[in-house]
Amino acid sequence: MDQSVITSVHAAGSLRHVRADFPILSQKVHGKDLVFLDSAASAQKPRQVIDCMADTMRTQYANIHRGLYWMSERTTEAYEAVRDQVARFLGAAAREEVVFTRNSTEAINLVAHSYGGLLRPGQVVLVSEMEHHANLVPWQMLRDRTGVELRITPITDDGALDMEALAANLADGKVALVAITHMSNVLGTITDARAIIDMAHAAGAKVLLDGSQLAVHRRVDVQALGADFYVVTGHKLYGPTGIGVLWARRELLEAMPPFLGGGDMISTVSFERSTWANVPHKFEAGTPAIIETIGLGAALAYIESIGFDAIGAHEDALTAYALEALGNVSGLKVIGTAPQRGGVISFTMKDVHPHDIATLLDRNGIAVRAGHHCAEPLMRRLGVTATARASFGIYTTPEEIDLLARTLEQIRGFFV
Amino acid sequence: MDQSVITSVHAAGSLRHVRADFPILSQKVHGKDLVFLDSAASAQKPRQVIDCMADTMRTQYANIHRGLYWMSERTTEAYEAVRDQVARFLGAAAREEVVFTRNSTEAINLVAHSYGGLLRPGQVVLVSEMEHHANLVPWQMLRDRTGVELRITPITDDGALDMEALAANLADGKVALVAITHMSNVLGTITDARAIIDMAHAAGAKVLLDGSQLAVHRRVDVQALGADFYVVTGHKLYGPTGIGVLWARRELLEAMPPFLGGGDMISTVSFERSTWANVPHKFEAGTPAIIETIGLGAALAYIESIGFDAIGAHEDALTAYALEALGNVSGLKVIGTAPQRGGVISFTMKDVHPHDIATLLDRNGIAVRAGHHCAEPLMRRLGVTATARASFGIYTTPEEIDLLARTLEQIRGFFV
Amino acid sequence: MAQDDLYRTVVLERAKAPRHAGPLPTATLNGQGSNPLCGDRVQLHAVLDGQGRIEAIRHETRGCAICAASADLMAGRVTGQNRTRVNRLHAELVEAVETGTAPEGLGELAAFAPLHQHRSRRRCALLPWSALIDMLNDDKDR
Amino acid sequence: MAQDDLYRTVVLERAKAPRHAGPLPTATLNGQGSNPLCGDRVQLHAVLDGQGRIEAIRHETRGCAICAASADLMAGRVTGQNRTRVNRLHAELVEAVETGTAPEGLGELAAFAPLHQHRSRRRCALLPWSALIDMLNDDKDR
Ligand SMILES: Cc1ncc(COP(=O)(O)O)c(C=O)c1O
Ligand SMILES: Cc1ncc(COP(=O)(O)O)c(C=O)c1O
Repeated sequence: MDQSVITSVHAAGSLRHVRADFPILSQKVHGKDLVFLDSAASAQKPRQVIDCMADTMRTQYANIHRGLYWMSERTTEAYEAVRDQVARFLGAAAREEVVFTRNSTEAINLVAHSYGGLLRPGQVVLVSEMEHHANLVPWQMLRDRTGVELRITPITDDGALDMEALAANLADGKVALVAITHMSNVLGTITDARAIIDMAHAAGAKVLLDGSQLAVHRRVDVQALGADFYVVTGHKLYGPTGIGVLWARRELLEAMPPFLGGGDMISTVSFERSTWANVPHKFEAGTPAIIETIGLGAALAYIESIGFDAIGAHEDALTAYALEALGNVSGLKVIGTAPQRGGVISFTMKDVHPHDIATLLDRNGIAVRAGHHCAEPLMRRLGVTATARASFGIYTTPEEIDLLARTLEQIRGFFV
Repeated sequence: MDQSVITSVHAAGSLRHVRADFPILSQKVHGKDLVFLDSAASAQKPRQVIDCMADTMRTQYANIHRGLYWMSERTTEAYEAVRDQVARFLGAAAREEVVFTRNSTEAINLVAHSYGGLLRPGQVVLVSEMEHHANLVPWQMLRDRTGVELRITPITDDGALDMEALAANLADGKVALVAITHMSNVLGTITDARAIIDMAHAAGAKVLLDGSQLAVHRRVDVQALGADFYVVTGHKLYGPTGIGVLWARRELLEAMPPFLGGGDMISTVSFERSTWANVPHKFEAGTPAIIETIGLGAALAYIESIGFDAIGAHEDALTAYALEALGNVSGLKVIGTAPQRGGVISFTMKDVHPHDIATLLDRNGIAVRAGHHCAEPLMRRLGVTATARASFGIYTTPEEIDLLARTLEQIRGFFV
Repeated sequence: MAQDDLYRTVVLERAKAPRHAGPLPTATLNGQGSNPLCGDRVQLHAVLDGQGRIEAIRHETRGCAICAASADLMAGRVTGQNRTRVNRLHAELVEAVETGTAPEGLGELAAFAPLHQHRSRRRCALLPWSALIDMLNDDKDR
Repeated sequence: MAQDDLYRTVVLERAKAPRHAGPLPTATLNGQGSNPLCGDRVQLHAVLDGQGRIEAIRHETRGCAICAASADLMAGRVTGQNRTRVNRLHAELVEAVETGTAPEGLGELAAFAPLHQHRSRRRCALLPWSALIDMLNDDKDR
């Protein structure tokens, strides 16, 4: 291993201490030390998050918003404080712009339903060829329900968004919404959100960014980007499952009809007619994921305690190192070579099916994903049925990458 | 305190041991021991649930369903095992009939959207006067979107469902769906689900039961009841927030279009057209609340370990005791006196506003709810703007009820 | 349970037997405020003198004891005061309910300071005041 | 990493150099199975003799090594066998991948027993078998 990698990685947030925060990393799998390289699917949880959730349930829990008693008020405060935290995390203009959802998928469905319902047949929703199903299927369902057009912007062969094609797609002025990933969960590509937004706005379109992957790796500033909608998902952010976030400009949220109906999202209810609560509550029907929201707060605090400078430096170093190491494995081909990229690396190997790669790695304790990564149309574009994918978190070490590369070389040896 | 109550309550699941399982019960509030009488809003969590969730995050976590590696497979198994557990808990015919949602509210919205979308203008959805907003607002939104009719069945003065009015409402054969609570969160009334279902089926209508409250207190058997849809919510079942269940007959689920689009709910995806996964996965888009589902499994196991015989006996004894104790408080009026009822008691007090009751109780450590309990139309029917409500869990003791009654008497003393 | 320090004698007395409740036939200013959450509603009726001071004010309050007492104590306290003074008293009351410590000179209104432990009830005490301020602002804007 | 006990020599050999792969021009039975999740697809071509025994069978498999080796080992193993015997072998293979212990007489198919630790891959080994059983059942139903 290259000494400079060790140095930069270790400088970045003292890796050893970070790893000590994640109890699961000391587990064994098939008798081997767990090497967890599937953080892009879902990240592991630090003890700060685990303890926060357990402590909440042990000492400070009650249903929120309607209770007049101490436990309920304190729990409400803890829950609503996370809204402030998320607003700061994403650079939102106001806490009211933060809506809690189950995950990114629900956040996008919320927009497809409530904002999408305001669109007229003939208007266009524009996605890209590299979207996760979560940012494709809801728009297909909207198309099939309402007659809006769904348009696809291609990617270039190296896996970047084709900006010329984007411009062409925007040219007729019919695009109402551009819904595009901020970082691909397959290719690792980081899209040029600023440029996309500027072009879309110039063409009169709003922009939703799917930040499910990006927000884990880079600081997001929705105001600086000029975005209209932004979604993130807690479980990839080292937080609990069951909690995600939709951020949207306040005036958009205010113009949108509610999504789910029930308690807490209303102002008044009568059999004839109900009126809605103010944003963001209009979009949070029923008892929310209280404990998970509070746990998300602990996860964001944990991330902030390391800082995106350190996180970014660590991941850039790791990614560069991994691209080199994997590039040296015989028969291995990295899929996605856009210049702007994060710590998600897809690859195929000549003569070895990705599923065999995943199983053989697993037998050595190494967890990677293999399959279509919820991006079937992208697989078709790439001309593969599946890839293997290694993805990195704040706890990933260069030693783990060495082990991955070495084991892949051995696997390859089996098959030739 | 009446000795027979102590005996029956203590026999029921050895109350002292049960209480020891709930760490929060040893907290102090305003310097007083916490007396938590708001379980109907959300129940407290036993250490079995807390530990299960923490252990999952510490030792056995990864995203599910798509991972080919050990951690993912084990987590998938743990998640899917809870589906079996829920199927047994509700008496479902098959595990495929169990759909995981965030809460009851989302479960009802799912039905209103996907099943409701199959209804035609002129068809009727019938609810009752005592519904929680969660079982009213989604149907109002459906009405306003699609032109189905929303019909309301009144309650009698003692707070039971008016079965004659129900028959009259069903008479024209236009009712496609009866959506009714199995137990009122305000009145405590347990509705006669068997009779409702028989009448509805005879009139050609399907039945959705909102079991958010009932399933905490009585064994549910959806097949014995003959129900078509049943919803429950984890956080009231001593489980985590962020997890609920829709049970529905398989053929209904199969006929229903999906609700949210995204990963995991698809079979194949292309830009032109996508096809859906089999039930129940068709209704579970995106990364689910994995840890919460597993935690729900621990909660159900905990409930089963006590058993509904003991739970029912405990609550019946407590409720009878509380009705008597509260009935003796001067100026206090219990709202809801239907013969079939569970451990949820609403009341008002002459000359004392419910909010003042709640605050003064809280200052003595006693947590009760005051307000409209997400049932504004019911409040109007009852001619009040708000009530105070005490509700019991498996950890509630007769001593706590004595303290409640005594403190209420003192509060009353302040105001007269 | 001993005398409660939030529901002090003054609060209970004013809630039970308000001194400034009822209509005011000579009123030139009328305002109201409500909290749909708990159904509290305060109606205010007032007359200002030539200098913009509150010459007379009465309230009709339906709501909890905190709200009713607050309306009544307010009415007594603001009689003879102008907008500036009303705003100051309001600010001091807000400070009291948020910190639990009443600024000197708040007098009987200090009774509400314990609301600092009851966040969800603060609005009950402040509702009459925001209704009053709205009413005075509306008058000025005319 | 030493020779892996799941990816044994026999599995790797058959995946790399199948003995029973390719079309079968004389086939009277054709069947297929696929796993959309991973894109695995098995096509089968066979001829039965007068007693309903498989006289000849060939497969065309696109998929992972487990699936390809399983198809090839299956083709070798079921030649000369009837439906009953095929069903029995299938049941024994299922037992092996579920318990990790191969019933005696499973022979080379025992190579797949370690799949018991890899639940999500069991389908890869079983896909050729379910395609075969479907094909034989379809023939019988005709
Ligand atoms: C009868 C009833 N239905 C529905 C709900 C909604 O439950 P949730 O908020 O968990 O969706 C509740 C809980 O408040 C309830 O009591
Ligand atoms: C780019 C991208 N978008 C959306 C999602 C969906 O996230 P979730 O499953 O948490 O809703 C994912 C995660 O798989 C993703 O990687």
